[in-house]
Amino acid sequence: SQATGSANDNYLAMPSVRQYARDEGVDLSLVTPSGKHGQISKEDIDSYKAGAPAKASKTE
Amino acid sequence: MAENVIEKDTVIIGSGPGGYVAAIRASELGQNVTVIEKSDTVGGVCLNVGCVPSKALITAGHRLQQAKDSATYGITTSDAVIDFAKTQAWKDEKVVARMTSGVEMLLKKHHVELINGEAYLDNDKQLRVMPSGPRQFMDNGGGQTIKFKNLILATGSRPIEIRGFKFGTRVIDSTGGLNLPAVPKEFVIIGGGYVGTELAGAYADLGAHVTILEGSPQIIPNFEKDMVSIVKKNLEKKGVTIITNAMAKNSEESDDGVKVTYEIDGKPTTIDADYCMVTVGRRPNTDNFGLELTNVKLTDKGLVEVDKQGRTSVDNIWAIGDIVAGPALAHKAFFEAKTVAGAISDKNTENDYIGVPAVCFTDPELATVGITQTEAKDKGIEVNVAKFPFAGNARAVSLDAAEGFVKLIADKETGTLLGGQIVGPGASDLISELSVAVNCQLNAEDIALTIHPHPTLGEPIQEAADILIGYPTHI
Amino acid sequence: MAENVIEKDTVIIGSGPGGYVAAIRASELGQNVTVIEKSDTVGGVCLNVGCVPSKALITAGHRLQQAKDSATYGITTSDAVIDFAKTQAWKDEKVVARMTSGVEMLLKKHHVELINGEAYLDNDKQLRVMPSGPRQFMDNGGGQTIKFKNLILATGSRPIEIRGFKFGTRVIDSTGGLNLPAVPKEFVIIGGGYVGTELAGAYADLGAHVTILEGSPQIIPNFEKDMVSIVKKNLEKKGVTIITNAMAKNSEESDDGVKVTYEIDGKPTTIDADYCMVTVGRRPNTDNFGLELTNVKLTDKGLVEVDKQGRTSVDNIWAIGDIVAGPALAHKAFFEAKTVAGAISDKNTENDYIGVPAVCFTDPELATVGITQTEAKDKGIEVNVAKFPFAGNARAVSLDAAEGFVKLIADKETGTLLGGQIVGPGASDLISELSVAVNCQLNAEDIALTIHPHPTLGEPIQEAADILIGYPTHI
Ligand SMILES: Cc1cc2nc3c(=O)[nH]c(=O)nc-3n(C[C@H](O)[C@H](O)[C@H](O)COP(=O)(O)OP(=O)(O)OC[C@H]3O[C@@H](n4cnc5c(N)ncnc54)[C@H](O)[C@@H]3O)c2cc1C
Ligand SMILES: Cc1cc2nc3c(=O)[nH]c(=O)nc-3n(C[C@H](O)[C@H](O)[C@H](O)COP(=O)(O)OP(=O)(O)OC[C@H]3O[C@@H](n4cnc5c(N)ncnc54)[C@H](O)[C@@H]3O)c2cc1C
Repeated sequence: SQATGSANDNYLAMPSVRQYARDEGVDLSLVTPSGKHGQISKEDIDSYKAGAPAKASKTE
Repeated sequence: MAENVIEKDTVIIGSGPGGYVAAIRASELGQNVTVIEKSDTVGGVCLNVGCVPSKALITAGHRLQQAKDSATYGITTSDAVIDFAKTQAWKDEKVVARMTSGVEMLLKKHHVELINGEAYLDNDKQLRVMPSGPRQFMDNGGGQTIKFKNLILATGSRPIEIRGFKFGTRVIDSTGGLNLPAVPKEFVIIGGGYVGTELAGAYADLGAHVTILEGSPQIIPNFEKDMVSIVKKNLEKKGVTIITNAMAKNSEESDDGVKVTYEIDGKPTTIDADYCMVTVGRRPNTDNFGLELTNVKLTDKGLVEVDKQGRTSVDNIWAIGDIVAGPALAHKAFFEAKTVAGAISDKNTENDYIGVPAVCFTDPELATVGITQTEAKDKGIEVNVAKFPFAGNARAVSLDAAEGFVKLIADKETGTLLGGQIVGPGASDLISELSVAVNCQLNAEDIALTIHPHPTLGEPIQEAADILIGYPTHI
Repeated sequence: MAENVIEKDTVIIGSGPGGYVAAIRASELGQNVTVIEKSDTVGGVCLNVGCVPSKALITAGHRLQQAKDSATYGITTSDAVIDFAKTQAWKDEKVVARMTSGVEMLLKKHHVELINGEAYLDNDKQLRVMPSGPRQFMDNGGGQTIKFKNLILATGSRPIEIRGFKFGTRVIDSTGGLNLPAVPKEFVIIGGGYVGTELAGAYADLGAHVTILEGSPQIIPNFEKDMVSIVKKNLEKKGVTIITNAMAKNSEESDDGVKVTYEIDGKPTTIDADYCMVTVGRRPNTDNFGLELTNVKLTDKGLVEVDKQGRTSVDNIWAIGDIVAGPALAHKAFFEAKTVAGAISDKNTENDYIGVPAVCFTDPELATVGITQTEAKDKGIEVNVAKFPFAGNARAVSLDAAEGFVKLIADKETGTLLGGQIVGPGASDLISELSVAVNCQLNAEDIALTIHPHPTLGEPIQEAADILIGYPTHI
C-alpha cells in the first residue's frame, strides 16, 4: 500500500511521527505500535524498516 | 510584448493568512517568492476586516460592561461613557495597522517581493498584474505579465449578498459592521453564524439594541445545542433579540436608517433600524480573475479542488485558505500555507491534521476541536463522553464566571481523545490543549495523569479526563 | 479503655487538597475512608485561606482598575468606588464558602466519614481525636482512640514567624492579609515570594500603597529574571515600592498601625504602615501531633520522607502535600493524593510526573512547567530555547495586553520539550498545554504541527515551536 503517513483511524501517531513516516516512506498502518495505548513511535518506524515483522492485518 | 514578460519562481496571489504565511515559509525553504495583493494593506480579510478588528470591538464592549457593572465585587461606578470614534481609532491604529504593518515587515525580512496590484490568470503558466489601489507600481496600463514556476492561489473569500438586501449605506456587510461611525441604537443582523453573533454581542455590550434574524432553528449552528444555549441566554441578558426560523425578505434604505422585513411562517414583520448587517456566509474568490482560463478544477461549490498537499489539478498550481474545502478559518489557512510551501520545496508535507479547532468569541466563549458527541453518533463511532462544569472550578468561581463546561469525547474501546468542546471562561485559550490532545492522538489517561495547575481554568479538562478514566474528582 | 477504641480502614489527617482528594479517590477505589479535620470547614489552606480567596481579591482588584481606566478603548468613567466589606463578603460567601461546601458535599457523596477534631498520633497503629472547633462530636473529653489500617498524613503547612514580627493585630500572616476589614493606606509586605507578590498586586489595585521588602535580590525568585522584570515593571506602575536585599528587623504595633524597620547594608529605615504582612514561607505541620511517637522518618527540613508512591518509613503510613518534598502547591497535593489512594488500593501508581506546573497570578501572570533555561545550563543539559513575544500575537494586541512572551526549552538533539515558561495574558490558562507537552514528552514538532486557533493567546506556543523546528512564522 501507499506510504501516506496520513492520520486515519487505523493507527495512532503524533504529528512528528506521521511526518517521519512520510519522510521514510513507511506506511504507518503496517507498523507495530509500542506505546501503551497503541501509539506508534519513531523507534517503531525504525524497527519496521529494519525488518521487524509487520503488524497483523487489520482487516477483520 | 515578449520583452515585457517577467519570470518568477514562486508567485502567490493574495496576502491573507494563507498567502503571507505561505510566502514566509516558502522563503525560509529557499524559494524566491513574489506576493501579489490588490489591497492597499497586506493581511487579507483576517487582519483588516475579519478576525482581528472584530476581537478589538469585542474587547471594547467587555471593558464598557465591566466599567458599568462590577457590583458583585462591591464596586460601584458613576456613568461610564464611550466615545466610539476613539474606540474605532484604537482598533484601526493600535490593533489593525499594527498587525498589518507587522506582517509587511515580516515579508520584507524574508525577502518576499510584494506587488500591489490585481492578478489575472492567462493560462497555467502566466498571469498579468493590473494596477489597483493607490500604491501603483506599473508604468504600462495594460498590466505586467508574469510567468511563474509555481503559483499559490490564496485569494480568499467575500461576503454573500442576498436578494432584497443590496449592500449600500445602511445595508452593510461585516466590513461595514466593523467600521460603523457610531454605535447604532437599533442594529439588525441577518445571519446568526459566528461572525454575526460575535458582533451582536459586541454591539450589545457597546449599547445597541441588536436583533439577530437567523433562518435556521439555532444560532451558531456549528456548535452543539447545549453549548449555544448558554450563549443564547447571555445574549438575551445583554438585551439581544434573537429570532430564529426567520426569513429575511426585504430592506428599504432611507437617509437615516433602514426598514427590514422578515417572515416567520409566511407572516411578515418589519423592524426600523439604523443599520442592517448581512452575515449569512462567504463565497470563495475563484471567479473574476481568469481561473477559468487555466486547467484548475473547481468543485460545484466553486472551491478549488486540491490533494492532501494542496496541489490543484494543475501540477504547478496550488491553493490554500478559504478557496479550498474545510472550515474557512485563518489557522486552517496557516496550516495549508505551510504544507504547500513545504510541498513546492520537495518536503513530504501533508494536510494530515486530525482536527481543526474553531473558536467563537461570544460570552462565554465557545471552542471545539475534533468530533462532537453528535458527530460520533452520526458516524457510528462508539465513544465515551465526559462533561465537567465550570461551576466546580475554583478559578472560574473566583472570576465570577462559572458558567459553561468542558466536554471530552473519547473512543470507547481505546480511550483515544477524538474531540473536545468548551463553553466557558477562557475557552479560546484552553482549546489549544485539546487541539494537542486530539492531533497528537493522546489518551484520556494521558490528560488525567498530567498535572494541571490549581486554581486555573484548565483544570476542568483534567477533571473531564478523570471522569473518562472512571475516577471523577471534583464532581 | 479498650472498649473505647474504634477500628478504621483508611484514615486521613487533614482535609486540604491532599486529604480530600485522597479521600475521594480512595473511596472510589473501594476503601472505607475517614477524614479527620480540626478546622470548622474542609478544604485546608487552599480553599479557606490560600489559593482560592487570594484569587478572589485579585479579581476584585482587576475589576476596580478596569472600571477606573479604560481610556485606551475610548471609555471614560466617573469615580469608581469600592466597598471593601462587600468585596470581602463576596469572597467569603460566594467564593470560599461555595467551594468548601462543595468539597463537603463531594465527601458525603463518596461516603467519606468526616470527623471534626484534632488528631494526635499514639504510635504506628493508632491515634486519638481531640475535640476542636464548634462542631464537636465527642462525648468524652479525653479523645477518641482510632486504630487504623492505613493512615494518610495530609496535615499541610503554616506560616513561618520571623524574629521581631510576632503575629498580632497589625503584624499579620497571609490569612490576616486575606481578611483585612478595609483596604489599608500603607501596607508593608515582608517577603516577595508568590504569595506576597500576588497580594501586593491585589492591594495596589484596590488602592493601597504597598511596599514589598524582599531579602534576596529579586522578588518571586522561583521565576526567571526576564519574566519577573516584566511583573516588576507592572507593579511599579501600580505604585508598589519594591525594596530588595532588605532585612526586616523589627516591628512595633500601635493601636492604629505598625512601625516596620528594615535594613539595607546595615542601614536602618522605618516605615509607618497600617498593616505589615509577613509571607516569608511556610513550615510543614509535622510537629505537635505526636508524629515523633511513630517510626515515621523526617528530613532535616521537617518534611516526611516518602518513596515514589508516597509511603513513609512505616509501611501503612503515607504522606502527601505540603509535608513532603517538592513545591508546596495544591495541584502537587492532588496528584500525590491520587497516587497514594491508588497505592493503598494495590494499584501501581507512582508520582512519576515530569514537571509540576506553577503559576503566579501577577500582572501579567507567570507560569512555568519543567525545566528553565537556567536549570538546563546548571544541569548541563544541551537545549534549544525559543522565545515568542505576545507583541506578535493578534489576540494579545486586541486585548491591549501584549506584554510578555512564551519560552520553550527543548532537548537539543531530540527536540523533546523539557520545559516551558509563560509571562503574559492568560499564562495560567495556557500553561496546561505545556504541562501536557512536557509530561507527555512531546516533541517541538508535535506542537508546531498542531493547529492552534487564530486569534488566540495560545498561538505564541505554536510560534515558539515553529522557531524550535527552524521555521519561525510571525517573528
Ligand atoms: C468578520 C470576520 C471575522 C472573522 N473572524 C475569524 C476568527 O476569529 N478566526 C478565524 O480563524 N477566522 C476568522 N475569519 C475568517 C478569516 O478571516 C478567513 O478564514 C481568512 O482571512 C482566510 O484567509 P485567506 O488567506 O484564505 O484569504 P483572505 O484573508 O480573504 O485574503 C485574500 C487576499 O487575496 C487578495 N486577492 C484576492 N484576489 C486577488 C487578486 N486577483 N489579485 C490580487 N489580490 C487578490 C485579497 O485582497 C485579500 O487580501 C473571520 C472573517 C470575517 C469576515
Ligand atoms: C495565600 C496563599 C495562596 C496560595 N495560592 C496557591 C495557588 O494559587 N496555587 C497553589 O497550587 N497553591 C497555593 N497555595 C498553597 C496551597 O494552599 C497548599 O500547597 C495546599 O493547601 C497544600 O495542601 P495540603 O493538603 O498539603 O495541606 P493544607 O491545605 O495545609 O491542609 C491541611 C489540613 O490539615 C488540617 N490539619 C493539620 N493538622 C491536623 C491535625 N493534627 N488534626 C486534624 N487536622 C489537621 C488543617 O486544619 C488543614 O485543613 C497558597 C497558599 C497560601 C497560603
